[in-house]
Amino acid sequence: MDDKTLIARRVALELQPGYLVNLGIGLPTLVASHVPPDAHIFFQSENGIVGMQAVPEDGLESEDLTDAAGRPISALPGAATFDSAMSFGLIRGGHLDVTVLGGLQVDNDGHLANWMVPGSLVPGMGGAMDLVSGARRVIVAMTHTAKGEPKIVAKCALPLTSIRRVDLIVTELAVIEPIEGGLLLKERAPGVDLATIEAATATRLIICGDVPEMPVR
Amino acid sequence: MDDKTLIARRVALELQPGYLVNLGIGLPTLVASHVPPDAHIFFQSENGIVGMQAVPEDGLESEDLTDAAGRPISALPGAATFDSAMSFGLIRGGHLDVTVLGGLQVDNDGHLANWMVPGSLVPGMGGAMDLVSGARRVIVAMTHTAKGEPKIVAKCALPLTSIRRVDLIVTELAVIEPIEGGLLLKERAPGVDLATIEAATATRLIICGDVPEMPVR
Amino acid sequence: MRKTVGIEEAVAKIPDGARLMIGGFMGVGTPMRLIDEIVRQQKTNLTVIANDTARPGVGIGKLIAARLVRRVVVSHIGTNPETQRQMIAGDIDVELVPQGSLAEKIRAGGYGLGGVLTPTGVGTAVEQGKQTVTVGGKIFLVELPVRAEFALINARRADHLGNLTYALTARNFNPLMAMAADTVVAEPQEIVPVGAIAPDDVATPSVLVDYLITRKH
Amino acid sequence: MRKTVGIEEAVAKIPDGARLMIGGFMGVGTPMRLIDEIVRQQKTNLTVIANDTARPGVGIGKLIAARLVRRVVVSHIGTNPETQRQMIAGDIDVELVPQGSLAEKIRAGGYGLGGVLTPTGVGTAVEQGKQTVTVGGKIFLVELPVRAEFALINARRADHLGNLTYALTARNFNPLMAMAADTVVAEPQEIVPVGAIAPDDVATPSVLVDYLITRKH
Repeated sequence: MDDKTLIARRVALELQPGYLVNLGIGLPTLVASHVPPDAHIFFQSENGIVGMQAVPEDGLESEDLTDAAGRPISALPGAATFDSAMSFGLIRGGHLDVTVLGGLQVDNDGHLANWMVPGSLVPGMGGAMDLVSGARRVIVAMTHTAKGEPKIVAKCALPLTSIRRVDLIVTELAVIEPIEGGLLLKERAPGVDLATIEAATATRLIICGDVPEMPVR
Repeated sequence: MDDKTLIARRVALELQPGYLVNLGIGLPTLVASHVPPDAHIFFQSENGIVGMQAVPEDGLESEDLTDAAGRPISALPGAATFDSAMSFGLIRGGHLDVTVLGGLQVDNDGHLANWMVPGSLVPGMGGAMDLVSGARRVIVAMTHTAKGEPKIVAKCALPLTSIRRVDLIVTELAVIEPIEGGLLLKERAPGVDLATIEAATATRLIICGDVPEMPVR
Repeated sequence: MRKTVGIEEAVAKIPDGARLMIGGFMGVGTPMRLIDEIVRQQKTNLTVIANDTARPGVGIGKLIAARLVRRVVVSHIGTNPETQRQMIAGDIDVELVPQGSLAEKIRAGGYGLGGVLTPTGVGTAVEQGKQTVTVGGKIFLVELPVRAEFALINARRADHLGNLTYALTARNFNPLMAMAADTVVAEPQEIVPVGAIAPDDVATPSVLVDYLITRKH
Repeated sequence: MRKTVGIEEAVAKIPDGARLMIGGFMGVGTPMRLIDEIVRQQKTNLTVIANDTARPGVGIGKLIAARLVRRVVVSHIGTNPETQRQMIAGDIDVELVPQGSLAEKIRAGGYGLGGVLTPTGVGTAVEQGKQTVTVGGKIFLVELPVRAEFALINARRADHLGNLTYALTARNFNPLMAMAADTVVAEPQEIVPVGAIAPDDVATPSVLVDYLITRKH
């Protein structure tokens, strides 16, 4: 199993029946493929739909139905579409149970940076700031390092997406829960030892007793 | 022609083709009957419709289609219905060309009081405060006096509906335009002389040259 | 995931002293069966947030007549003399809110906004106790969000998932309230299979609805 | 009262230097014929308020590529490298706004609000230069209203009066923008007779639409 699949599978376990979930562009999008079809999870896309689904086959695309990246999607029976204000009302108003977002950095305070790299990359925040500020639960799904550099750091050097503490970080090495006072190491990936995780992390991790392996479905 | 019919007919002349118009409960409601059927005026009701119309005959009422007073109405072809937030977005956002409201008092500053009489009548403001604050043009349609007491006064004794200056006052005696510095007497009712108007008014009226009679269709 | 519930069971979930939003405008779009059942179960000491208290014997007027309501937050009580009598007797607290501000306050509660800035009420009795903010030299009132423990919603149709549509002017406050309460109970006039309501026709997405009242007990 | 207009005539009304809102999300729900005609007529020095600048060669991306845009107010430019290049070269000003805040700012512009209080962006770069208001001990940003001279709207259907419907995720910012501009130009995919769109299905009431683009010149 490659890193991204591992991350997506582990995140999928966080999603419970009846949940309204928004998956960010990139890695988080993969999560949808690892949710059982009978899980009764509603995926929202911030461009205005609850009940999005992958297009079943070529030739069934509609130019009026895409995800937030502009890629064709389909809709489940019982889907609903609406304008951007309503879409972000669902997000900001606490109706969204979970958002899964990619990250450039997460720090000791659980602060996420994922929308710009000053001087090089200025894509813009899109819906990320609203998602992190408003969702009931924020899960960051990202690789543990980028080009060998740790992405979990003591203090974000990059501009923050929100000052709200995220709820969970899932990487190919570990599951980490930001808590009052620091980052709690909850799980390690199958076959990965603590030293490997600590070596790839640029801040101290809180470790309480035994750290179990990730359950992965 | 009775007083109320005179007022309604005169107000109707203020409504131009294509206008979006909200008529308050009571006297203002009569205005709709005096607008030519081909006038292309859209009447809004704040409970959520543009394109309201009188019910054509008994037995055609719908319990899901009423005006703001809860009375059955009908809808023109091309009517639109929407929620209360959108309805007041039309009102507050400057999309409403004219609102016609009843009044308890209007004063020298063009301030309207029409929602409560402390110690006796506390009906509430309903949509009146939003209508006066938001409509492009506010027309007060009211009798000139109540039980012999002038309703046009130097300073409202009753609580104000808004500090926005209303645009026109139409009574059975006169048409008055609040301007910077006072109340300009624009027209007198057919057969009514200036002395009669001034005697029924508890503040000074500005009179510039000849005051013509109201045109009434 | 099952949302359908009998009317008795639904109302049994409401404790005495609960804070309820109730849809409707002069009784139009008010969930009548829920009202009747609240009266039957004699829920007391209620706070009701709604456009109005309708008329005696109609909609919310039944709750007033049964003396179950301790406090109302409404835009007017002028059509229900019983509400006025109880207010004067000190048996019911009445908070009057301009109708458009009420719509925005409820929306803000459901959309996760800290409030909205509105020109409505500036310089009037409504300003009392409120923050003001100056934007571009113009003064606005800060109207704060409102939420409730329960929203009681009248809908034209629901599908089995809980997607809702509304009819004509019976829509009014219902879709706003469906966003702004901890528990949303919908009383549809008709329940149809999933897919019978097209995504574009859904006014309230199913994820917002907690309980759906079935036709029978 | 006649609103229908050919595409050339509609675009001819837009002056160089105009401030435009353009519906759409990554090109979906963007009025494509209007975009093409703006390029053909070489309107220059435009300000564009929109969700994004789509991709090179798609929707608003065509305006960017033709170098007709001096300033954009968008939630992201990450999908259009050409926008980023022009930004770095100093040829285009980019104001990045969180997507949910952008939706509320446009809505506030159309709904006559002085602004909204949002938690999104507090403590981030987005806070710079903005008022904050504390409500119940929590800090919110005051996001100010946005308006434009023209809103260019893509609709699924229009009736002859100008009532509009939208399709699936092509709705997005279109209905919000249709409230927030001095002149609203709608490009419907289909025009149908009055009455063919039921009142409950109208998303944008006809009174908001100034011009309706016909199928041919």
